[in-house]
Amino acid sequence: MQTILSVAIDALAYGMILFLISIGLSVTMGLMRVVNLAHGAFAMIGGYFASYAMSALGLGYGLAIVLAVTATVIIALPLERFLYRRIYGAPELTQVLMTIGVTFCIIGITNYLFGPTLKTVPLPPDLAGSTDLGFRTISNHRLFAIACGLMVAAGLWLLFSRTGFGIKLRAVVDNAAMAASLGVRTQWVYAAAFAISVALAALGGVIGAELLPIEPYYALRYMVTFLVVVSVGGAGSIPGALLACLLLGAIETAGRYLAPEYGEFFFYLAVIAIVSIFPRGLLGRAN
Amino acid sequence: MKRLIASALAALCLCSTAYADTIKVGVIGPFSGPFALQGKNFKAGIDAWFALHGNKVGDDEIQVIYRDVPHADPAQSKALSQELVVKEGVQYLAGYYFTPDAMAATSLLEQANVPMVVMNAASSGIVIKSPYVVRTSFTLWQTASPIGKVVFDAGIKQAVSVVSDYAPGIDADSAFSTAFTEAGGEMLETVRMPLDTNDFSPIMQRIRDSGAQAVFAFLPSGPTALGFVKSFNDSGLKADGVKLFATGDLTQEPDLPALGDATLGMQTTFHYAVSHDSPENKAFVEAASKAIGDPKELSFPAVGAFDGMYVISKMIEATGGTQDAKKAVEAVKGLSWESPRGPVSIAPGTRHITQNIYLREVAKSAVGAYYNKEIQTFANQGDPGLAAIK
Amino acid sequence: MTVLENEAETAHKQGAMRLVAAPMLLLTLAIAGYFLFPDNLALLTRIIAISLLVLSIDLVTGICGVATLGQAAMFGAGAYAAGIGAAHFGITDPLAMTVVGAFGGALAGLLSGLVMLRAHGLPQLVLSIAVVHLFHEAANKASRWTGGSDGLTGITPSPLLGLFDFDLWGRTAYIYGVFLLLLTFVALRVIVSSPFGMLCRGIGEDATRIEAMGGDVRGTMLKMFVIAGFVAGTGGALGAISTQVVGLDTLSFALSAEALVMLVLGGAGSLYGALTGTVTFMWLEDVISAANPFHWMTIVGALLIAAVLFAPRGLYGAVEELAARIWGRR
Amino acid sequence: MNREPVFEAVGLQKNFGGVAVADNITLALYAGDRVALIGPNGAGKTTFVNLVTGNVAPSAGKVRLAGKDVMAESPAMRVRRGLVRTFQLTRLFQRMTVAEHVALAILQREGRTGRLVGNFRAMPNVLAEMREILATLDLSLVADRLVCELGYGQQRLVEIALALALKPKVLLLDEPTAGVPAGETARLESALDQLPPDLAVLMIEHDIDLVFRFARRVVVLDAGAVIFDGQPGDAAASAQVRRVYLGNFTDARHPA
Repeated sequence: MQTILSVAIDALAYGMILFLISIGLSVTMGLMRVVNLAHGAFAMIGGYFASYAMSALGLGYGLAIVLAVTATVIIALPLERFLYRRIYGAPELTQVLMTIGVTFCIIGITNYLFGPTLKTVPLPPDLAGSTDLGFRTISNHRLFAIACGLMVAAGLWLLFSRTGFGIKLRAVVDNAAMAASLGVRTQWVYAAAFAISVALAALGGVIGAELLPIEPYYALRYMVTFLVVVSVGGAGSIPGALLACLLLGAIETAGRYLAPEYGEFFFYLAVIAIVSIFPRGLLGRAN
Repeated sequence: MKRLIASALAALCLCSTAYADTIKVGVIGPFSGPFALQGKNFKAGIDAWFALHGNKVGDDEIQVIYRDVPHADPAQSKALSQELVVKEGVQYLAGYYFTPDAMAATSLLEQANVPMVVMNAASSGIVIKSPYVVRTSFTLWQTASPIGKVVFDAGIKQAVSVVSDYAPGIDADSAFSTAFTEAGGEMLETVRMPLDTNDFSPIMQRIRDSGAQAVFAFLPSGPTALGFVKSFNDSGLKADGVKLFATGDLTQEPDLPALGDATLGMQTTFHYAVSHDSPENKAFVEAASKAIGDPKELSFPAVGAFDGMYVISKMIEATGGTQDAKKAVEAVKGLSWESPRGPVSIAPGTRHITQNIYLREVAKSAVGAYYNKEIQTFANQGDPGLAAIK
Repeated sequence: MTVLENEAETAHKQGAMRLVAAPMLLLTLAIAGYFLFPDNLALLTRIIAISLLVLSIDLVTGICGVATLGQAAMFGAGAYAAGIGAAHFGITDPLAMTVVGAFGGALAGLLSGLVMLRAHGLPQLVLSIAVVHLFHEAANKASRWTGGSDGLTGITPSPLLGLFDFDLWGRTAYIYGVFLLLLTFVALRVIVSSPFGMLCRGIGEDATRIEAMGGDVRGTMLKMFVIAGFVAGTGGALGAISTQVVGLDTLSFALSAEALVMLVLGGAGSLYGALTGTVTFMWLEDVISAANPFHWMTIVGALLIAAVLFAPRGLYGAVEELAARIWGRR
Repeated sequence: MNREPVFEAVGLQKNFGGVAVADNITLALYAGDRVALIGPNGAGKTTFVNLVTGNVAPSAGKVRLAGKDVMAESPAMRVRRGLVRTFQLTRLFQRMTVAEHVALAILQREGRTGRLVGNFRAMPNVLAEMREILATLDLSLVADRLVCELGYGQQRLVEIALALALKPKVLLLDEPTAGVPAGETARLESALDQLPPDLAVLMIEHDIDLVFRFARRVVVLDAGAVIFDGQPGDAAASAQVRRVYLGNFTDARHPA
């Protein structure tokens, strides 16, 4: 019983970290309809900034997160203006080609600037410790990640379903010309949505760095994981992504615990089963 | 256009090998992609050798040509090796980080009359694929076997092994399990986990369930190793007194700053530590650090490459610069020398390097840098792996 | 992408002539490649093997409109089928190995199709990823048969037709590869302009419309998956014959993704686009990575971005457009 | 009327949420029928077509073709039984020529689309039939053009050509004149007049004039339910229909 509970807590923490890192991709793929394979690259840039801010500038963890998110968005905006804007509404495969190109470039440049070694984002003492849950201990960082995940989920849900911005974004994606004629500044809405997704990527990259260490190949290494999680959840659905992360996190954790040598089979067979039952993703909307 | 001229020049050079002075060495390694760090170390080791010994053997000048195979890709490796041989006219093939890449190129050697010096790829079987293969790195059987006895001697009777589920991991597991049970210990469990495991907490739970006093682990160096060690600490296993042993892959020097205090006191066995105390190593580390740029990036593939260059230089010496693979390989059989890692020799039968394996402990220096501190030496270890294949 | 229609029309107007002309052009290029790059035949052979993979993706993605990031499952299945046949069962005749590989690929194509046709869009893409990972993991697990991550060795193809040995310079492998590519290309052109090919193109554009015409979408696509598997498997077998080692990379997501990138670069939907993309990408990668093995990724990335900006319909699409502008057609 | 109906919808029901978009619809068509299905926007006309073709599963009810219950059959199977539809917004293959469209439909009907070799241009019987259909619809001159190069009116004709090539027994035309420029409706209408006489046609249409010229029977749908089924003349007289149509019928000229 204790073991089950213990594994369940591990699953929850892992799922929430997955959610934190990949939710930004759900925004780009689901709401903006851009298959942004460079999502991991932005998460990685965030991680590098945080690592740099803490080790070279001596900033605290909180400040480093803020700086990392801001700096990543600042880097991403020109990319949005000059590259991504060209592929809004383009066929998915064209988007794949472009964003793979962006990813290659970012990997190459990062490797050149920071070298191929692992970078960490050191945790402040409060987060580095662990909490005794009675039957086991759990690192404070994981609790922090769970809390952050919940906050991000709630915040996004409010933003997209309860504010004017969310309505505008939906309107623009559904029919840009119509939205423009209604006075919505479509380019601005797209840029803002892109900035949000990049900011989320950077945040996830920093907080998830304990689990997914920062190195140049980060951008491609975890791409599949992000893609799978978002699609299984149903692109664009915040609750769907959350559900998918928790479910897949649970399946992966349970699989690794019960039969680690068949862990990969577990995970991908589960993905096939889920998608077969929910061909649009768990909470995906019909087209 | 440049390329055309270059290949024309190369062709010219080829024609003039008779009274020639340039001997080309083709090096294949992961110079980009997820293993770029290891490729960089190949280059650093080779550059260090040139810095210390010059690029000439007698009258002959050595020229190294690099080709990139970012991840294990035997088809690509073979195509590039072939290109190096027939187009660039290399007399020696070297490098090879991954076993399948080396395996794929072995089929070329005999017809091409080219020896291969493996600078990393660590599965035992490569050397039997062709009589022209010489290896200056290590095998997992070689590095993982000694620790079995270490663990038993530390008073531990029951252990589990946790390895990545691919050939090197399975080699490491077999080597450790064999050594540990031979010493009298009992293997409680063998956990094989997928290579791309991100979250190791369920694995830690399994270790806890097994009730073992010690864990032997093998993961490829890099992000997963970091995640594993962090998870080991976070799970409280370390606090509960469970000991973690591993091969040196887990604590390769470039990863140590990221691992931080998490690995302090952790014991590993390996063929090379950057901190090895000898004049040869001091000179090597100095030169290789300069070559790689950031000294913190220096790691074990560099020494494999450095010694590989030594072997190649001896081959050139023996053949006087003419292309004669058989003679070259014969010349280095039984060759022994003082490597930066300690005394080494090429076993005549297997053409694999015989070397000391060191038990090391992760320690923190006076200036706060982490390093692998050598605490015990297992002298003149061959490769027990070949026996295991047969 | 109008090339397919053009082909069909002209095939009608000029009979079999055009059907022969294209392979003749390919053959000319192949012969030119042989003499211009006699020292790069291994690379050229590898390009041919990957071309077959990219052509196979074109059938599924370009023609039927199903994006896939898992096609290497079929390529690798072909490679392993041929390799295992040679290493464990003594089937070392290259022709027999190719047949074994092609059928191995076809079987993998059938399995992929059965799984992938259960969803659409992004979830379908994810199914393709799941399939290739399952194949990869299965091959890793079955190391007794596949050599696991060390790769499958011990593949020694006997001389082609009992006459031509597979030599160091890779001449035999190259010529055999050219032969396979030509054969496949002609076969695919026939298939693409056949009634079945038309139906597939229709499905690629609007599957619901095909259904409203009484077409069996699922069955047709499944058939196309099998054909695609056959083609990819042939490529895999060629790889196994020429490399004599089969590694897990042949079953990897990375290879699938790279091949898809090549297809889109060249222009999905056209067989010429597939070939153009493969040759361009692999040749560039070879040149750039030889020039700078350490930082070539940046340059390749920049070129991909440039391709999207300046040739959004793929390189072949851009050439077509240019040609149309020059000759003022359409 | 003792003939067997070629098509029957019996008690078709479909609820989205709490709203019935199809409410117990029962409708039979006989060979040679020319029926217009009319009703205000949102009355459930296209939904009815989708329910009948099997693209949307009904909550209750049955569809029979020539007396055979086809509820278990896929949309494609129903097409093969002779139930063919066109689309309100043309759904054609932008990268195919007109000839290819028609040929594909003919080959599909003949069950020859599984063939991996050969080309329709080398199949004389396919070519002959294709030429005939194209000539009927005045499309011969554009046979080798891609449909994306055609005007919308001609694209609608291609839709009909596709349907004809399938040799249907029951044809469901979903607003064939929607979006067609005024100058081109005449050609379309003559195409409708030339439909095979024994074919049962159900046409959804907003153009009341066209309805009265074409239909010998009118079915009026409102809020998912059939509120009228009978002679066009009687429809104009029905108070209920008039209420739904806000007087449009009074303006309509009587064809009779």
